[in-house]
Amino acid sequence: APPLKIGLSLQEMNNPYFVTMKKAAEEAATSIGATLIVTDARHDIAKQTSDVEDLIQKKIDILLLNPTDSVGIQSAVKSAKKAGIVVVTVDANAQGPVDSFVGSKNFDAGQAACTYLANTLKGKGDVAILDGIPVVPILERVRGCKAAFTNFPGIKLVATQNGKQERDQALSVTENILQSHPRLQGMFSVNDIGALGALSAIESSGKDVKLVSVDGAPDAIKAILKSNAKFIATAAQYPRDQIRLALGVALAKKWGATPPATIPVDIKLIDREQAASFRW
Amino acid sequence: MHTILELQGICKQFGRIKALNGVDLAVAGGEIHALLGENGAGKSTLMKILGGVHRPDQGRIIVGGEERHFTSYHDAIKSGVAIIFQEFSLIPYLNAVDNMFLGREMRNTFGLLSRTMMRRRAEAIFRRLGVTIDLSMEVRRLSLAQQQFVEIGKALSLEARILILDEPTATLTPAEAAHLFTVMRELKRLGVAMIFISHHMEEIFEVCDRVTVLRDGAYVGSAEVVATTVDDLVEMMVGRRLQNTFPPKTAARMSTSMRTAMDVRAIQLRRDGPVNRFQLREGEILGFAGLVGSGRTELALGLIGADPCHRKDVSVHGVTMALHDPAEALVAGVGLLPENRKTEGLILDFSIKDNISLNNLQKYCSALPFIRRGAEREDAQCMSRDIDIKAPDVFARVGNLSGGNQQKVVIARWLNHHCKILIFDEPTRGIDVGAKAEIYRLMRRLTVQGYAVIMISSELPEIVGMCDRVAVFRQGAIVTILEGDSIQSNEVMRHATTGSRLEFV
Amino acid sequence: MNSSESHKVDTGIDVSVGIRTRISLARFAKGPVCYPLVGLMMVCLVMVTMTDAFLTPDNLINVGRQVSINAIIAVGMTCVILSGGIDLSVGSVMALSGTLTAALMIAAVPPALAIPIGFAVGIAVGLVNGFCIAYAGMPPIIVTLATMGIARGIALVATGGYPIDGLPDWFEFFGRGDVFGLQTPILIMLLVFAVMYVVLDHTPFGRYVYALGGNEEAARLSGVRVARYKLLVYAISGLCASIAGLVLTSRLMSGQPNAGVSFELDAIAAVVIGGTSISGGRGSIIGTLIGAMLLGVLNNGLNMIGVSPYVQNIIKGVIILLAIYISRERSKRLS
Amino acid sequence: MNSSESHKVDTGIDVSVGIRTRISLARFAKGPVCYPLVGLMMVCLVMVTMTDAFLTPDNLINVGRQVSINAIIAVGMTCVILSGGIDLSVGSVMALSGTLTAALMIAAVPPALAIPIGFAVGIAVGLVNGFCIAYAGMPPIIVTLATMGIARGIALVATGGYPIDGLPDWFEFFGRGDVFGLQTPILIMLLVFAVMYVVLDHTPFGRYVYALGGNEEAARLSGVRVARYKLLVYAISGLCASIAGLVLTSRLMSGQPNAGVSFELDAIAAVVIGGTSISGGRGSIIGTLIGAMLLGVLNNGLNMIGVSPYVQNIIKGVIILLAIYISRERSKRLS
Ligand SMILES: Nc1ncnc2c1ncn2[C@@H]1O[C@H](COP(=O)(O)OP(=O)(O)OP(=O)(O)O)[C@@H](O)[C@H]1O
Ligand SMILES: Nc1ncnc2c1ncn2[C@@H]1O[C@H](COP(=O)(O)OP(=O)(O)OP(=O)(O)O)[C@@H](O)[C@H]1O
Ligand SMILES: [Mg+2]
Ligand SMILES: [Mg+2]
Repeated sequence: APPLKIGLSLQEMNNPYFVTMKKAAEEAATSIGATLIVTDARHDIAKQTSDVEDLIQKKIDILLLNPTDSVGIQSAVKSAKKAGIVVVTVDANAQGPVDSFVGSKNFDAGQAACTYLANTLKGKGDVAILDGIPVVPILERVRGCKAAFTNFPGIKLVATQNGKQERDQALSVTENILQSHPRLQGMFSVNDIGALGALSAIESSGKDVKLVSVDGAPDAIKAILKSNAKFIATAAQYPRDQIRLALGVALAKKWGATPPATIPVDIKLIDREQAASFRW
Repeated sequence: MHTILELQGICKQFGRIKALNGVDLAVAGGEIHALLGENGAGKSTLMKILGGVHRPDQGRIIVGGEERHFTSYHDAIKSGVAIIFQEFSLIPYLNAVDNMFLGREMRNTFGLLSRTMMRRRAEAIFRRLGVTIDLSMEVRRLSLAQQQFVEIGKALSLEARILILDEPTATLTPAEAAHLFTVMRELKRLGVAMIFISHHMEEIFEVCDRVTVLRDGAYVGSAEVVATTVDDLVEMMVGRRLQNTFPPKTAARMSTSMRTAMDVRAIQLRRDGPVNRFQLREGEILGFAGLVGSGRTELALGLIGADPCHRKDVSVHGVTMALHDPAEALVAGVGLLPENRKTEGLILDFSIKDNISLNNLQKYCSALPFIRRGAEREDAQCMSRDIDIKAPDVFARVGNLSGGNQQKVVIARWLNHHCKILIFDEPTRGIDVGAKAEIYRLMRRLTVQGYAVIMISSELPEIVGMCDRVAVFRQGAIVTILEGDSIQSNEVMRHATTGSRLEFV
Repeated sequence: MNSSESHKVDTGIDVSVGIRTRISLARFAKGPVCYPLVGLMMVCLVMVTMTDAFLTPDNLINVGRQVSINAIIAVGMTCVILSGGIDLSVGSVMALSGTLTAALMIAAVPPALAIPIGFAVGIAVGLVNGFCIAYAGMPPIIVTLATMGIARGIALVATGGYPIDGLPDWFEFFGRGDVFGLQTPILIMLLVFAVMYVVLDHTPFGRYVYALGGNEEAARLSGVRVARYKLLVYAISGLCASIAGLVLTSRLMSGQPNAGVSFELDAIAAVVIGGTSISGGRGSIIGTLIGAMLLGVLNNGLNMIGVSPYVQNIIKGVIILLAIYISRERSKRLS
Repeated sequence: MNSSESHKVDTGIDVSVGIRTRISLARFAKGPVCYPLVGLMMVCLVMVTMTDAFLTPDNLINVGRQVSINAIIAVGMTCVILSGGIDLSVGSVMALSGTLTAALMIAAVPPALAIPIGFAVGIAVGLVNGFCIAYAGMPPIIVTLATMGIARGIALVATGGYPIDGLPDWFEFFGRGDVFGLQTPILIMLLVFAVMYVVLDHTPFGRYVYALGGNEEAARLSGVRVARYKLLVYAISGLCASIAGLVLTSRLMSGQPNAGVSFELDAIAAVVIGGTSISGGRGSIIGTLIGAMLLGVLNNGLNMIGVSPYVQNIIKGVIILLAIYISRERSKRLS
């Protein structure tokens, strides 16, 4: 039989989180002798739709899909299904006839991180949110975070600004937030890249602002481990495991199994204590 | 005859410059009215006001007995005024037909362009003008003269009652100008009133009925052409009498003993083109004469390396030079004053000073690579005084100068340089009589100082009056080189139109 | 040539046909469309040799469909660039008009109203651009950069950043449906190109667009109402962007407020690769179609071959450079 | 005026001073820098009235630091735009050269070598741009669009998409350090501006840059080595981008292969807001500084006030439009 063809459509590849996914997929594909084609949507849902269409033309057997937008990708999912391709979404789910979804709960991630932050601040103080690209996973994290804050009447959300999930943007925006809110005590960033930018700003301001985030990227873990770290926790996801699981589920489906519709990979809040032993 | 157009007390100020100061003008139907004045006298400005391009600060425009307030050229066209602007107003990438009917396209029944109809009209107009123009070629690929005819055709196609021609003959040869005059006379017969601007006195006496003279933006006077003389008009223009336009040739010094400045042993622009050769001697003015499109400009551009050249074997002051690039020509001491000052000569946004020093900035840098502004300014002031550039100061933007003064700025650039070999392509195009005489004197002065000058000109009197030797071009080839007494108008014309090629091995 | 000359003697009608064909062939070989086409063919050739999957009817339709959105936007961009301007707001306008149409449809506004309103918004942004540029004399690049932010901002504020979902199934028609076996997006694209071809080549307005880009001052001195036509040019660009927005919304079956980021660069690339001069006045709409196809084939083919996305950036850049270089060199030699 | 006239009678030296001041004041009021400055001041005024936090020394330094990267890139962009071109590759070049420097430092290459190599790479990309544009005659916008992709691709391939981390602590100096209390990035920015001011205003090269943008053909025919200076212009832009890359890498203490996306638009905005004509030939480097400041103040101030990021898009767009409109109107009235 010809080797299995696997398509992996990622929403972006400029972020260690997704690069790790790609690496994991490559390793897994090699180990089972499958060919892997990776595409990068650069957060452009139109491009991702085209990417998936191309992969369908390429006659793949399995599509591992990490949608940049759950709603917008639905028609591409339909086309893939129509072509008889096993579709498993990774990290973020998609609408449409997806065979299975392996992923973490972005809402929970935001909620866990922000609850931890609020607890660390003893339930009161000014906090800010460092937002990102307006795509559903990110919006969900923010929603989760805000939901957490509502449980703490003493916590006051004083600013929400967009760091665009990039270090440089996050750095400038955080600097500005720190200038306008000198009594800021806590901050939530929608991902680790943004958090690291924010961390630079916090550290050079010399202020005591606690920072939490989502992802669990190696650089973030390193930062959390530093003595006296301002970066106190990140709601870790498991990119490597998600891909492995997704591929496994897809193969199972291919072999005739009926996998569960959702395979949650719980997020895990990594604070300083757990950081030492954590790794993607 | 009834007055069809009247301008009363027109005033116009640009910043600190009073371009027009209470000018009156009256033109009758079927009259060709000449407008005379030095460069910068305000002729073009007056016409632009009449065409709605500029709004007058004061004064009234009366067309056909009715006062008009034009806010754009569009308005002017609607009331029967058409202008051939001094600055070309053609779209370079469109063809002649599209240009002629721009803004007034003919449509077919579906409301789409009717190319055939427009083409036929255009053909008819050009036939009337007696010129052949490739109608499907982008106008930028046409020669300047052809472009000028497209302009003329465009204005004629408007069928205006009042036609303004702002220096239409500047880029035409005498024969072509004669064609134009025929057409003008015919229009006159049809009752069209024309205002004709030219710096060529003889043209005014050839076609015009009346003449109005401006000086420094002010009305000087009007006269019947038959009742006046060139000298009178010149006196009205410049406020004094001018004597002998052309300085005496240094004919006595013409001899083979003079050193060769540039020896063009062979120049062949295209593989299948003719091979030309000629020598340029120190202290002489070598004329390049010929009809429009006879390839003089092309040769000059090829010579200095501005255009690619198939074969070139040139030595300058005895040293063989490749001249791949105008910059190399500059180093070798060869400079070109281009034919079209606006698109090839000047940086319109630059000041006079910056344009003059453009290719000579190293001169103002000592050990440090910084421009010494003071020296630069002094030189510019000196130059502009020398050739009498009319402008408030050397910091004035060149784009705002009158056509003639712009030309002087380009000349000044080369006079300010060390180049001892200068190629002047139509140097007096659009220059007033007074300034022309100055430029001639200047060129002569240069030759006395040992400069070698090539003058490309379509004006026969100028060729005859100025040149020590004349190379006559026909279809890209030098057919003969005239010298001494054989330099005469009819001789030049004969070679330009029928001469056989000089064959070089 | 001989045959047409011999015809000359015989009849009058045949001659003109003969000459016309000859002229149009010559014009084509010298014309701006020839070189982009050569580039496109070369890229296709490379793709064909590299992967079997490229040259299948299915995949070619696939490419056509993928190209359609960028191509439709590029039609408006061609118009703007020909007139000597530029429009950076197209991507945002596409998103704004797409989400608006989707939102109206969800709000049970009849499609016969919702879709035109989407177009109207595109035209409106175009008119704002055009007004600032033509009447207030502001530079196109900065005006459209500003409206790019404004349109995007409005789309995001209106939707809260979330996509608008729940469109009726029939709405798929514009993005994935077909008419007599021809894909609707391809059909829409061809229609837009055809209309603009006629407009640019056979109407006075088309001449004015070229004239504006060739020499605006001269156009004014010829009595062309420069400002009015400039305004129109940007309105057309806005309209094209909103048509693309309709196709995209249908293709994604949702209104995406953050779609179309940096689409302006793709559209500009298509126009310039298609041989249109970036400073205006010269170019053709057919060239733009070819340019858009070239980009589409590149994207598709590189995916097909399975080139790493990082390396795709490099290869795409190099191929674009080569394509432009070849067309430059050859056209230089001719002139 | 009176005083200088009376001086005229007395001494020769004073006169010239008097006249010179008068001229330079008048030139300033008419000059291209005046209106951007008015715009900047108005924006500052709005920010001051809206939030107390804006006008604190700390925050002003903060703004200066944030502006520095865009401003440094914009210096090169000014040069390119003045010469009649455009450079879209700056953001990618910044990322490439920043990651390269970081990678070299991590690989224990001495900084005295690593930093110049980073600059060299920036210059190299600039030279490639310049070569394609000046010698191969390709259009700037498409060449630099292509190299934008290529440079980004190289940075991503080389790093595998991961940021490069672990720079020595002293490396913070370029992005966050200070010299006698003055922030290094601000200092570097001012230095780059000062050098470019002198180059543009006081050297033959500067004059050529303006001449290229004003009328390239005239410059060429009068013997200016057009191609050579064009090449240089893009090399300068590449160098500026790589200087910005150094500052950014230091500010983030890591080499980011994906930094600088769409920075070219910010840089172009700064240049054009600063009064430089997008078609070249007219403008000034000081204007660019003001333009960059205006954008920086906008970003900072809107953050300070706490405007929602979505709404910021809209407000920023509107303010840019207003700023350009006002400067246009006023300069029209004067001329
Ligand atoms: N747009 C403008 N801005 C400023 N000054 C101008 C402008 N147009 C013309 N001028 C000035 O007005 C004066 C008259 O110029 P005009 O072009 O009318 O001269 P002219 O008589 O046509 O000269 P020529 O014979 O050289 O064409 C000149 O001093 C010129 O510098
Ligand atoms: N009727 C024409 N149609 C097309 N091209 C022409 C025509 N006449 C001339 N040319 C082109 O112009 C070239 C020569 O023009 P060039 O400008 O060098 O001549 P010139 O003697 O300087 O005349 P001008 O007075 O127009 O400057 C010809 O070789 C040809 O390519
Ligand atoms: Mg004039
Ligand atoms: Mg000539």
